[in-house]
Amino acid sequence: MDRKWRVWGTLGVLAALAVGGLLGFIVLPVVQGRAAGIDAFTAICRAVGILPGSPARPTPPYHAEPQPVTKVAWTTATFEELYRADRANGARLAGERCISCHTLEGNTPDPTIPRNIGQSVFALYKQLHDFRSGSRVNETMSPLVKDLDDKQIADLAAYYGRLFRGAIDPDVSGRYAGIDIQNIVSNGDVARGLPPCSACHATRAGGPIETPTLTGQYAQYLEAQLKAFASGARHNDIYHRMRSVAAKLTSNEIRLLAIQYSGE
Amino acid sequence: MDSTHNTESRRVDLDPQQPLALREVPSGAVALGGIAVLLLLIAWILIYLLIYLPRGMIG
Amino acid sequence: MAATEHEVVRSELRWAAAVSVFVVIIFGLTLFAALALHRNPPSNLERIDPKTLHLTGEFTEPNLGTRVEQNGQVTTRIVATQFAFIPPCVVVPADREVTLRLASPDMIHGILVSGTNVNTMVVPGYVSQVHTVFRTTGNLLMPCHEFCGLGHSQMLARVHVVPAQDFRPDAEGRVSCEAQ
Amino acid sequence: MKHNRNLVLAHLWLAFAVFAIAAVFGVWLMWVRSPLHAPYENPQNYFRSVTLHGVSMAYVLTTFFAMGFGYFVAETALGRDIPGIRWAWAAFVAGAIGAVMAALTVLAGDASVLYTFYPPLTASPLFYIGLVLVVGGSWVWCTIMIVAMTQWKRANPGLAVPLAMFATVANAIMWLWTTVGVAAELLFQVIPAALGWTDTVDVGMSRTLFSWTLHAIVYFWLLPAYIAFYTMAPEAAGGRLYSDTMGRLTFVLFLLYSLPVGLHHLFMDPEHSTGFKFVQTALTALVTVPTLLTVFTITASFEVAGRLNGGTGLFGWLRALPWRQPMVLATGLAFFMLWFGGGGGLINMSYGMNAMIHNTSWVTAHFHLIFGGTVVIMYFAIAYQIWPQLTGRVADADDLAQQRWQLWLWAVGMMVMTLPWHWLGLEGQWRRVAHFDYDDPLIAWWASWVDLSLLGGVILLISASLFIVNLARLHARQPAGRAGPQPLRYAVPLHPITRLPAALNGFALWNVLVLVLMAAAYGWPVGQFIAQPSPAAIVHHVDRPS
Repeated sequence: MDRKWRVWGTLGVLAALAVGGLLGFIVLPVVQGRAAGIDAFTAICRAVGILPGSPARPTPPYHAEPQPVTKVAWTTATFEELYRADRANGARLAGERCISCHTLEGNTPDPTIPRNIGQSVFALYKQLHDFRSGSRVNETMSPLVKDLDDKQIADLAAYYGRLFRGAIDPDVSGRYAGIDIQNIVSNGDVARGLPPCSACHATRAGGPIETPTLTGQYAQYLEAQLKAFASGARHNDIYHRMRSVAAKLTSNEIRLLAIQYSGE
Repeated sequence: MDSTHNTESRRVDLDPQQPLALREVPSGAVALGGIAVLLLLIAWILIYLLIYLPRGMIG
Repeated sequence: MAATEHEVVRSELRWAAAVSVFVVIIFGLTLFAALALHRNPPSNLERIDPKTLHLTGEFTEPNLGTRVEQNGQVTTRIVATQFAFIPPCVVVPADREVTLRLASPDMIHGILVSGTNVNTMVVPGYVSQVHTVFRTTGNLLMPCHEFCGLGHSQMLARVHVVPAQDFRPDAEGRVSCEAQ
Repeated sequence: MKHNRNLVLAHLWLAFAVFAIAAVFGVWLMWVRSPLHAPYENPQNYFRSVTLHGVSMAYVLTTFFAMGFGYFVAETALGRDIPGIRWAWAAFVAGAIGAVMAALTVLAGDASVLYTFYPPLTASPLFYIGLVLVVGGSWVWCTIMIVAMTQWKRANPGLAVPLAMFATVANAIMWLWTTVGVAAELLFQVIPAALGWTDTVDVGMSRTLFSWTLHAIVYFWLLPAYIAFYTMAPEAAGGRLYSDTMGRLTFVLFLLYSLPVGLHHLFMDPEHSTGFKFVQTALTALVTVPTLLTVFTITASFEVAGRLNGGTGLFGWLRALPWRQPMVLATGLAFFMLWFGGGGGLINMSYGMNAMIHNTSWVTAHFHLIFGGTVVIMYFAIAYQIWPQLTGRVADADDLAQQRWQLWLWAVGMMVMTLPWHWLGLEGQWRRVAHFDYDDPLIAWWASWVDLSLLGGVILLISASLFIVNLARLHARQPAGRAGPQPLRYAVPLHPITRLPAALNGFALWNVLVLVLMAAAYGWPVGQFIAQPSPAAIVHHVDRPS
């Protein structure tokens, strides 16, 4: 009596697979492919998953040239470069070009110049790379970095920045600038489709790699950058991330946000 | 350690041939189960026709 | 009717047969919808490197949004990135086949268009392709329905379905919300 | 139940304590996403709580309940001691440590990646190691269950393994098969990324490996409820199990067809082809059969009980059933919710129709109703049924009344919570959202429905707290002079088992067929990532600044 179970059990399983397979790999792709002008062989391969494209519709062509807003791509090679950056070489380069404005440890007293002590290495690397590639333009910074190669940019970034970014000024935790601003920072505004600032800029947010630390940055610099993003003068943010946010903020909100994060 | 098959308390002990009461089993189950499954099929088909199909092509 | 185990098993098998008819009807209607009415889960198994997505031609920022390709296919390209869709609002024609192509440079995202069957996950490493025809005109929601980080709740785009005659591509075949 | 009382109590109390805490978070979540303003409302807290609610309910409550109930069945159904009792305690301690590790990491905000923890979002390694400990502990339990059955069969050659134990071992074997997916994902992909050994992860492969586990895990949660349907409910109703043979076949069909169907969670994913998605649609259609068989077999068993109790006519037996018995009431309520929950599942599985509701509140409603409803109400009923065996306190009339109140509140709360969700899901309400813009005209009309489902959530919280009170009452001392609890008796089949094929008394054949099914259904879908890995995505850590 037991052999009966073995036979029926196996037949049941094989029948289920056969029906599913026949319909899924043969009937569906062939019938749908014919309606979409795709030959049977291509449609079946697409249904099996060894050819890209849908078995039921042709993939549309595209005619567009890449116009990237930044040349930086967070590939493993870029990561390796930053992990193996030589801080000493960075210090030497900084001595030659940067300390006149940014000072040695990157803590300039001039509020128009960003403080980059303790800034994220990834953020610094991207901005320097963008200045060099012209994705971001600044009359002081662009000529200074024009002739640096990738390794030198990595060394500079590693010198001023930190792999695990914290607050630029640890004892500054920002200044309360009103409930509405606090709400934008922690909850965003779903009506405007405005994500919370902390969704990326908090230290443990899991946001984009190149997100800079804002806490402790100069208010004047933060406000200038937000206004540049809003007007589109600055456009090296991948896929409009900051431009779309800045465009939704009112100028008063921009001013107060800069105050909240700077702690001044 | 008696485990599973003693006989006292609520359970009525079945005499060898079926008591009269059990003659119609499982007609009640077929009726109740059948209605439930039929309603399920009708519900599925209503969603299929009234919501799924009108919402258009996909994939 | 349940006098012996044999009768019991026979009644169970009769029930199993009835239930199998139930399952076959549902499976058959599902198959019919796939074969004749083009109701399939979207899958086109097309790989793309998320790390360099912004350097590609197809998903470069100026090429996003709706465009009528040279072969007449209406294609809407959207990038889903941490915490916004680019472009945040797309225009599509009603009663004409539209192909949505989505990609992500960072997280797993996902879209649905309210009131329609349009639904797909957007997985970094793959281009998601959805073919549909919008029957009703109007303003539809296109939220990100997969957790992608702390800004997930605010990640919401709009789809403007316009009647065919109001769908006027520009010289390059592009149509955007601002132009409408 | 003499020897392993504390082992079972430890498992079940850990399960239900975690359940009660997670229920509170559940209601807070619904408060936040409603138009009302909840305290401590921000995305960090919301997604931390979603993760805690999910991990507690899906991994801790279920795994420890299945293990505790499995030990209880192994001792009472087989009537002998559990082998490897020290291993069982070690597994419990390891699992408890793992659960606490995961919970603390989530509470600290280092693991806001939800209970599905899909990369590239990556949490603290402690969170994943905690989950590995829980799963590892459950593997020890699986081995003990299999060894217990094998020893019993050797001591009783030719006898049929009691159905309760046969089903428990089927559950253990299914669990071993299915945890291969999540274990592979954790050990080879996610933990190395969390530890920083790799900067990238193959997202397509990790979602596929997780889907390998994602369906059979819900049957791992569901089977203890089905064991109660088959072996406790007919006994509590005063009847017989209509067919023991079909009961065994149902559990075999679950083992066979719940494993190779995980891709129906990835219908909307771009990394799988239509062909394999359709094959798994066909196999998913087959996994509805054992549930539909169970509905008939248990209804017939209840019909036997009803007629023995004097019920006549086509439906007279329904009224004659002892609905005052918590186990009988729970089974009735469970089947009522199963109609809606199972119906939702039939929509989800139907290939293209999945596009209508994927990742909407419809899916949330589906698994709250079929797991939170049908399965968890049976967890309550099983607890009420076996607690007297564990504490020596027999439930008196007041206890039973309180228990019935709790079961009714749970069923009503579940229906009130999930019906609006089903409707809103169809209208496009998407998942895992902390704030909806209720001023948006397309979303504004959702507000009153969300409030209604919040009310359902509050009812569920009341029921959950009442459940904990009811269990505590069963720890009170038995009043002197009252008879102690009788040893628990499992349902007896309508006709004694005469000839039972080896195929329905063991799993050798079925394991081979599962291997065939998994190779056919998952061979290429997983193999394609080994043959050609998908372009890797950068890992984003949520436990430290990137």
